[in-house]
Amino acid sequence: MTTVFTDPDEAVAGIADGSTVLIGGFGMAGMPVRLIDALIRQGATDLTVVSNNAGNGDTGLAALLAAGRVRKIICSFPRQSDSWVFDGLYRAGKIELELVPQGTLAERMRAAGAGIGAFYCPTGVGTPLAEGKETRVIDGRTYVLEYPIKGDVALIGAHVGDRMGNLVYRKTARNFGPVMATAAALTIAQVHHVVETGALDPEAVVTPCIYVDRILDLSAVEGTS
Amino acid sequence: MTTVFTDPDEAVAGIADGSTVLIGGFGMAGMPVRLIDALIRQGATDLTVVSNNAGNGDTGLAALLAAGRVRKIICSFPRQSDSWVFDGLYRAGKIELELVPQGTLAERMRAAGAGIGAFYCPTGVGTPLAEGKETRVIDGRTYVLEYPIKGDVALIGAHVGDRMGNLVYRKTARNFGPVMATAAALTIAQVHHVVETGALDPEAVVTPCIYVDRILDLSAVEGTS
Amino acid sequence: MSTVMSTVEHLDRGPLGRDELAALVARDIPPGSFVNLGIGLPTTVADHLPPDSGVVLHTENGMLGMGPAARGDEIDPDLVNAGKIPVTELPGASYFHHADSFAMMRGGHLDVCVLGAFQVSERGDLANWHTGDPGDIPAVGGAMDLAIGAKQVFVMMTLFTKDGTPKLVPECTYPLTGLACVSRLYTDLAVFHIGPEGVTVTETYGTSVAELASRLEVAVRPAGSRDRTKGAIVSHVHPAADHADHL
Amino acid sequence: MSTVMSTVEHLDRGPLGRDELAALVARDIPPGSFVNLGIGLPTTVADHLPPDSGVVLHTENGMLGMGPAARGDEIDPDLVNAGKIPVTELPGASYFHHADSFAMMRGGHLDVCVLGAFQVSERGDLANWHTGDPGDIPAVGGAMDLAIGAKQVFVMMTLFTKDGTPKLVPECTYPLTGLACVSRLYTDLAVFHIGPEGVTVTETYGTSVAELASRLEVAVRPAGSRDRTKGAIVSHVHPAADHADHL
Repeated sequence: MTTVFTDPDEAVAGIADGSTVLIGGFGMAGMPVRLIDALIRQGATDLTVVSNNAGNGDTGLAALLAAGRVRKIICSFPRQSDSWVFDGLYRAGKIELELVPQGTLAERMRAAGAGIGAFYCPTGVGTPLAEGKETRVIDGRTYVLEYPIKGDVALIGAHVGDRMGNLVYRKTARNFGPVMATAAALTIAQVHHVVETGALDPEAVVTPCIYVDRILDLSAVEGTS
Repeated sequence: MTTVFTDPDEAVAGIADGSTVLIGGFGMAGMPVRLIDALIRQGATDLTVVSNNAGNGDTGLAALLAAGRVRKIICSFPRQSDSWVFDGLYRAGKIELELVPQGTLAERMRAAGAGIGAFYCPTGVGTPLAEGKETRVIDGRTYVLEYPIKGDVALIGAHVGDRMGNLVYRKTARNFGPVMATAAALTIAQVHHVVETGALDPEAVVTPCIYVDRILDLSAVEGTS
Repeated sequence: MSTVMSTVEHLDRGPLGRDELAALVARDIPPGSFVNLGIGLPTTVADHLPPDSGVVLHTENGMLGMGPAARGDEIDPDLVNAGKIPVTELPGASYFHHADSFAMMRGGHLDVCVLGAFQVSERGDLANWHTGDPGDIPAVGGAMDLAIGAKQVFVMMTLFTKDGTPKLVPECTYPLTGLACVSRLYTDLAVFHIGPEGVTVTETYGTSVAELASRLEVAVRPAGSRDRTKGAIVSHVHPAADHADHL
Repeated sequence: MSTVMSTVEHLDRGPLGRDELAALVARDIPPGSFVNLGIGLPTTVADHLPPDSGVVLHTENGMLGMGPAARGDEIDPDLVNAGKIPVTELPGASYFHHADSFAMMRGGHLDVCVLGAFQVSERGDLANWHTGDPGDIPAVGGAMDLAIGAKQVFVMMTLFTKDGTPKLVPECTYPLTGLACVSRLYTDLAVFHIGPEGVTVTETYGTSVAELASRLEVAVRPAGSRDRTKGAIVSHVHPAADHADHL
């Protein structure tokens, strides 16, 4: 059952040190900024973060990194013009990086959510990112064996949720949210507002409520514009 | 690019003997009856059909079977009270059956559409349906290696399409349609009606137009109620 | 959070009827669970879930939030359950395609599924899809996916066949659906919990644990009894406690 | 349906400018194609697609039917392309999540993707994600997925580095993005087709095939020439013919 929160700190309560945290968003689109800020206050450390990028500027994920809470990041694109926080930590040897092609990153989380033990993926064959990985030729094509990435927690940003926990997204802010929601033991979504159960079109629900444990209703959070 | 047809026979033109044909529907919900009827008239034979069931009553898929066009059927549930056509052919040794658990059937088609070479699946481990299949223990759990099912053609039923080929479905008639659309070289969808491009909500499109080659507009087909 | 329970022997009454059995299963489904009810007898469990239970029903043909069977004008050929019976939609429902639906099942997101069975073994192996009779056309549907996918698999069946052969067995003789997947077995005569410590009886109806033990080839123990092999108290967690928050 | 073409040498002009290069790529994208344009130079190809081309643009962060860059009031932080630049939505657009978007790419559904490159090898190996410099932070994004996923991979780049080193090479020295994936190479000086028969030049700009051959370590042949190794006519299918109906 999904619980709706209006206090970001309550929404992230209980995240343990050493957790693997999946963080949605592609650049700033779909980034669960309020949840990340609350996670910083909450204090969990020694985290493994899975996210497409490695933080922008000095806020959100970058602030989590700057606070020294992240032991390892699994991502596809850590090198952005404003990723100076990650850059500094990486060059100082203070953070571990696992670089994964973007589609493989998404598919490995999908596999975790879908109960798939491993899958043969054509991406990256013959490249440094496949080095040391098991390969197999199937029907004349070479594939790399890839394993699921499961989260202890997922922090995602969605557009609207209902009281049961169903979610819809908006435009390209959808990105990793629906996949991460399936791949984590505990999924926490921030939404712009929460509607009554029955107000979302059942045909258009993107993340069914079964995948959502907690919702932070931004419209009810103090200080949210 | 998607072509809209108003003649069922034109919509199925060119399907070759020996094709693997994915046929949507779960029972009658989402069953592309008009396309199957046209396929019978079209005459392609020696087909491998992939569908959840093995035909009901004497129409649709059952009629295709009765016409002797199907060499092999890959399905999860061929034994229904009104599956007498399949029943007779099977007992007479006139049709080959590959029985696949329903979720594995869907996932194997998804793999074909998603470029996955094979995947380790926990379903069926230790049962007769996994006999002879490769297994692997991953993190203490046993999985069976499953391969993609790719279609030459998919025949599916959707609710509404637009001129570009985007599709939406209705309630549980969605079932296998979206997955099959991704898994076939040629996807043909029958829809209740076709709307102008731009009339479908981009957030609610279930099958993006890239997966749809031909649409049969039932509202324009003579003799359709 | 585990509570040691004692077995309750209902000796002053007969075996459970089908409706009573369904009510018993419904009682043990924790509020707010996501549940898949198999075709046939398990479907009737829905009729016994309290309206405020918050239980959300999944049907493998692509829906969460399934309502009761459709009647009259409610019947819509596009809205059916896994048994192809017309059903209804409840507020908060959602639809998804087959690959997503079975990803949900296989991925372990359903709290409970309730299935019928031909046989269940003492290790929780399930046989419910095929009699193995060469004259029978095999058909599996979603049975194997449900068996391995749900967090808990409850089975409903009569404990004996009409000719008195036990269906709770040391080893299934029918073709298997899944290995070590059944956690609870609800029968007309008794409720069994199946786990690493073996088979324990939590309730009997019109019979006693001792009588059951004499009629079965499987070693069954009352709940709360000492496991002689391992020297541990056999304990049972109340269903609701299984459903604690993740953290 | 293959047509043997002859190489066109444009000797009466200089090399192509960036805009001319983008226009050339746009010309070769068959009408109605589904296309992904990589970050940077490839993005500019969109400006040269005729309005009636029916080309549908994909962006890997979850959209088909992407329109031009957003300006002024059109800017919406929820609607960006793979380069995180605000874009617009065209009629007939659709949104999907990342796993679905990359399934579309990996599954071979895109007709063409256009990418930039550090190097391309004579077998069509692509290097475009990492200089290999130990001081560089590696970042791959969707480059590897695009390289192996699209039916045809077109690369746009200058043919030589600023210091005159060829970027079309016998063997890439930069870390690879994908093996044998590039089918066409569009450069300021020439257009190359890469296939099992080797590298052929279809057009040159401000240079000749002979001059290119002398500056490259890769064996390049004019189109329509006889392959001495195999004795076969090297032929090129016109792009539009690649796009025939499936049946």
